[in-house]
Amino acid sequence: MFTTGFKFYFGLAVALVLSAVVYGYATGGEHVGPVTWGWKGGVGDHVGYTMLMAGGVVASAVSFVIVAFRDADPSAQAHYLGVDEIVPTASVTGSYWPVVAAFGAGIGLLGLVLTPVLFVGGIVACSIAAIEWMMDAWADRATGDASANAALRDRVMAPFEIPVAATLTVAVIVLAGSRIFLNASKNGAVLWAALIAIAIFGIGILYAAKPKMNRNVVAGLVLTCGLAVIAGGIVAGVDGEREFHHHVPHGDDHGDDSHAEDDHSE
Amino acid sequence: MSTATATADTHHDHDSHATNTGISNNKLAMWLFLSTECLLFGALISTYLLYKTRGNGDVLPTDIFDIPFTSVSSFVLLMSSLTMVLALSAVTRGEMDRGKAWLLVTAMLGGVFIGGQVYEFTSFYREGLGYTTNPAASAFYTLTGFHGVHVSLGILMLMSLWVAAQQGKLTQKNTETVEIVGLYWHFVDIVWIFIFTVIYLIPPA
Amino acid sequence: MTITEEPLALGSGVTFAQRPLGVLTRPQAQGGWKDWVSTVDHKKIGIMYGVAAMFFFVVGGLEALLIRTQLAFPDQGFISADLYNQIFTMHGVTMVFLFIMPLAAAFANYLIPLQIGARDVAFPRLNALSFWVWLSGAIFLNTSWIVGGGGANCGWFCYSPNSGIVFSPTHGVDFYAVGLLITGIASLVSAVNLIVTCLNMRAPGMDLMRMPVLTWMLLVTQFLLAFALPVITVALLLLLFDRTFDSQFFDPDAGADPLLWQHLFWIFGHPEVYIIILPSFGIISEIIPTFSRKPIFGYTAMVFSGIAIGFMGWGVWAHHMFVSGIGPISVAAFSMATMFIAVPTGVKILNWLTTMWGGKLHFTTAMLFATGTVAMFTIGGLSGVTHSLAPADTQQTDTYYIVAHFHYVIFGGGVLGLFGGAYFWWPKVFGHFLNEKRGKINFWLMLIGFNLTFGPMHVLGLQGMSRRIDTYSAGYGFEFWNLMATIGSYLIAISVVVFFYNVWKSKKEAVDLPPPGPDPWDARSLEWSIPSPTPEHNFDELPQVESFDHWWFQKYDIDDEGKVVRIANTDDVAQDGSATDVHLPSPSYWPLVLAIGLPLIGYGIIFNLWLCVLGGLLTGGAIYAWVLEPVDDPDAGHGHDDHHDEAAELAAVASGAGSDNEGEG
Amino acid sequence: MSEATAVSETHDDHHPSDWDYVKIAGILAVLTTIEVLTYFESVFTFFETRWILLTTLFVLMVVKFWLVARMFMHLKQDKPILSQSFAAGLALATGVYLVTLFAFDFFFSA
Repeated sequence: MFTTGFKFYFGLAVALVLSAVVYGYATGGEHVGPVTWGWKGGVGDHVGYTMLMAGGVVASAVSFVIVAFRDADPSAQAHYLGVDEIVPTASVTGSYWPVVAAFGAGIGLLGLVLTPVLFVGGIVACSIAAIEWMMDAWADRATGDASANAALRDRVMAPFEIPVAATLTVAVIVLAGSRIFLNASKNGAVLWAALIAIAIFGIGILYAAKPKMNRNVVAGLVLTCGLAVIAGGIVAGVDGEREFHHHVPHGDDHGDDSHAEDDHSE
Repeated sequence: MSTATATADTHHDHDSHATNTGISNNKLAMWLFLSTECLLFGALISTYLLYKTRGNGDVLPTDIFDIPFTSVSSFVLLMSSLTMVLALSAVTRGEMDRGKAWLLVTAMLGGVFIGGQVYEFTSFYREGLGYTTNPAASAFYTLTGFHGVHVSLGILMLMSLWVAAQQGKLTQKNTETVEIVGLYWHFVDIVWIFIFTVIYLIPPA
Repeated sequence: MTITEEPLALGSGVTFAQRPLGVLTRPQAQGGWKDWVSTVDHKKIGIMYGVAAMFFFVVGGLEALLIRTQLAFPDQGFISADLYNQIFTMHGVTMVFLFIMPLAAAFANYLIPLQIGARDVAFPRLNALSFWVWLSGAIFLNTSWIVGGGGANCGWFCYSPNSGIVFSPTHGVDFYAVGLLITGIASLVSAVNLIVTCLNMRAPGMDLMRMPVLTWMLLVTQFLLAFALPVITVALLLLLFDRTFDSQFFDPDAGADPLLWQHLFWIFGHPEVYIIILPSFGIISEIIPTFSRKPIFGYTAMVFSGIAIGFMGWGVWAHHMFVSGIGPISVAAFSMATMFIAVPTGVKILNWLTTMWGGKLHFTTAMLFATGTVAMFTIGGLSGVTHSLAPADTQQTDTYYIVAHFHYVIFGGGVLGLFGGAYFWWPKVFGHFLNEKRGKINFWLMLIGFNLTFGPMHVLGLQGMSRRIDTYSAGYGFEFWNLMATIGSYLIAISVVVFFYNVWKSKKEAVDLPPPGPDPWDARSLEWSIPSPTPEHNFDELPQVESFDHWWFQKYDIDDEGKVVRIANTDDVAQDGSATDVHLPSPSYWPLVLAIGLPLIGYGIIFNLWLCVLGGLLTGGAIYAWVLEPVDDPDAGHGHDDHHDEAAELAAVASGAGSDNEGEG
Repeated sequence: MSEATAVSETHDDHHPSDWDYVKIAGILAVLTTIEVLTYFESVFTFFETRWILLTTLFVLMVVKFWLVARMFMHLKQDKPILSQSFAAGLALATGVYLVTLFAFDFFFSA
């Protein structure tokens, strides 16, 4: 009934709530404030108190979810499947999500120091990792059959993964490309656009002409070009756009001039 | 007894699945959809044509068109039609590797086109042509933006096909799926053929 | 794209664990609400369209009663001028987009597959999508009363610059634009779906020129929808961008031309008139031959005049704009075109009359409604011809004469026919009759009420009373006819109550009555060759069609002397609906999920763009889940592969997604 | 599977080869190049005459449109009903919008 997972999360919840209360009183909480979420009296330092308390609430919610859905409860599963004992299955595949999560956390921390963009990026990476990791963990235990589990996971996640991944891929090309064009001169932009397109087209022709080509060569080529475009985009983005000249309309061509304004801010 | 008869009937039903027109439902639906899209783009193009000189004293799109750049991106889109048809041709023959490669190339060329559009919009904005500057600007951005949205959706579909092929779920027997996405892609291209001439190349009188 | 090729194989012989905890599985409900929300059956979808349309008929009808109550007497302050604007706008929008169009869609969904001898439409899930998207758009549109600061107040045509942010500062017009965009997606998807159905899914031998007139008229309607909706889509988007993103499409101060809106609106709006009227034409073309005991007169002329109306409907839009200063050449050209379009319409009226000529007429309720439609539409058509004369139109524009005209066309020609259709096909759909006596009361009340309401408006219009005016002063001679019109409108309301009472009471009484059997009216088209109510699989055996009116010729023949002789008992030639192993497409939740995403995007555009993200995720996820889901549930244990292979419903759905993303701008 | 192969073989019979597609793309490329050249009026002075310019551009546009629709979208090989439905949309759009622009005096003010 009470699985290890539940015990862990419930313990965590109690610990967090207790420390929130202690922290609340320690930083100047009054009356019963820290115990009653500030109903009567202050809670001390709002940020710390809120974070600890929120963590506690989330952990307790998770612990109840675990009980309610009897997740990872071998006896429940055995009962459900109508077998005496669950045969432990090996994890289907290795998981990269812990790495992504750690990476995301690192980026996020860096972002705290450097720029909010990185921080948001880190948060997004962590959230994606959390969702995917959870789904993997859930699917790994869904049935006793590894391939069926993988299919189940795909059934739930593929509708979101495919479009998001496709969008991100294209967004990288679009963003990197447009940064490069904006960084270059007017004629340079034309040149860059042509070059990138020719590179893509060229790789396609090369591959189509020799489909039996060594896969590593192809992968290397694609990777190199992709990285080059992304790197170019980052460099160009950091370097900034070229200087644009505000176009001054030649007044009398366009009739009524009284509305001409210099300010085009939106 | 009745079950047996009915089963025979269902077989009959399935045999007659060769549609009345001889064209699959999906393909016919796509063509009908593309026909209706003519009316959609027609309305946007006429709106722009009507408003293209309504500058209200401000800069007009025609004042700042960057024809060399747009020529390149038009070229890119045109050639992506070639790669699309090559992808279809490869899938038809069952050469999935080659088909996948061309699908990816098509999507990437589409990406370059959209990147070019982002560049174009940004540079126009910096040069004083905002979305709300005047009717000409609103109409120009709406028209080309709409086309851009269509291209982007096309890229999404191409990428999805590529992923499906990568996972082995798209095979030679799904040729028609590739063909239908291809139809959409070519349509977006011919709309741009029209836009490139009528909007960009014809200079103001 | 049938991505999941095989059923989810579960190893180790664990067969009953196919639905592990928390896995969203394919719906399989038979009966109950789950069945209704996940169904892809064209008949259930048709019924849901009908029910929802009748709900909005009541909503729009109550709005009409408010209008008439306000105008019953001069100088009344029953409702404020501003509220009056909102009410007449929402009355028009509701009746056109949320009542007549979906009610016609109900008939189209239910009857097209049956009349052409098909098991279902070409894309069953897209069909469900159409309904749910339409419903979500309809609800969205009406939530503007609650969260939008009131309904739209610019008239159903929403002329610019009246619809601009300056003159319509509440969110009403935003809801109008987004709501109609959403219902537009629904109609477009359903139009494509039904066109493909008509072209591709006909039973063996069912040539195009053997299709019943109703199916033909519905097919023309779907073509009109498919081509007209993109135009209004653009118009609405331009309006929305003007209001939301400060673009400059309709702002005269910025050099824009508000007349553009009128052109775009009426390029859509005039075909829309035929979208409303043609289904009703088709319905009475089924009813009149049946109760005249004669085949329809001039089938070919009937079909081609319908097609001709469809084509010519595209060349007359500017007759709505004769007083807007479009110039003498345009006025003359559109005036001519408008006169010409009366020709195919006249052909139809003559054909109905000739069908009845010399027939053994049975004036059932359905027949009464059908003849009422012919008569009332003729009046409306004639007053329409008076508008084609530009000088006369200049006098009539924006007066009650116009209101009278289009209500005679839309109510007299459209709604009466649809009610007739309800009485005609009720036994087929629900397996019991609607009571004829109450039906006749319903008809006469409605006919008298209708004429009492809209007849006097001709007089009021010619006397010079303006439309869209919230009240009028005493002493202009408007009092008497306005009061008559108001009394008439309440008569119509009573007739509608009688209809609902009839529906309720007839169902209760049906228990004691003998069932109607497959062919209660001794009718002519294929839907009467199968049991009532229609079994889930429609046909036990797909009919082999050999002629127009194939079903009738199975029952009757014409002997050497040209006399009609019965050759078979209906029950002997009708199918008994006993087939059990007919393969049907599996239900799905995704159409509903997708439809919930769209209004979220709509609210997002109006209130907070973050909602768009949520709605977009829901919509996008639903589209992909839909595409990845096989047409047939592999768990459902059907023996056959389905041949509507899903290839790019991806593409077709993306069309929906296309418009939707465009909505995001 | 055998059925699929059979289908693809029949397709091969009447569909153009890859090389045909490349040739068509080549033609499209040349046409586009001519279009772009009209932009350099100072080099190709005859494009300064407006009717020559407009005629050239329109003819090239229609030819390109036609080529992509016929060859790349396979309207040439497919059933006529697809061409008809597309032509209907195209004709309708051209018709109503030309009339609209006409009503706005678009063709005379320019």
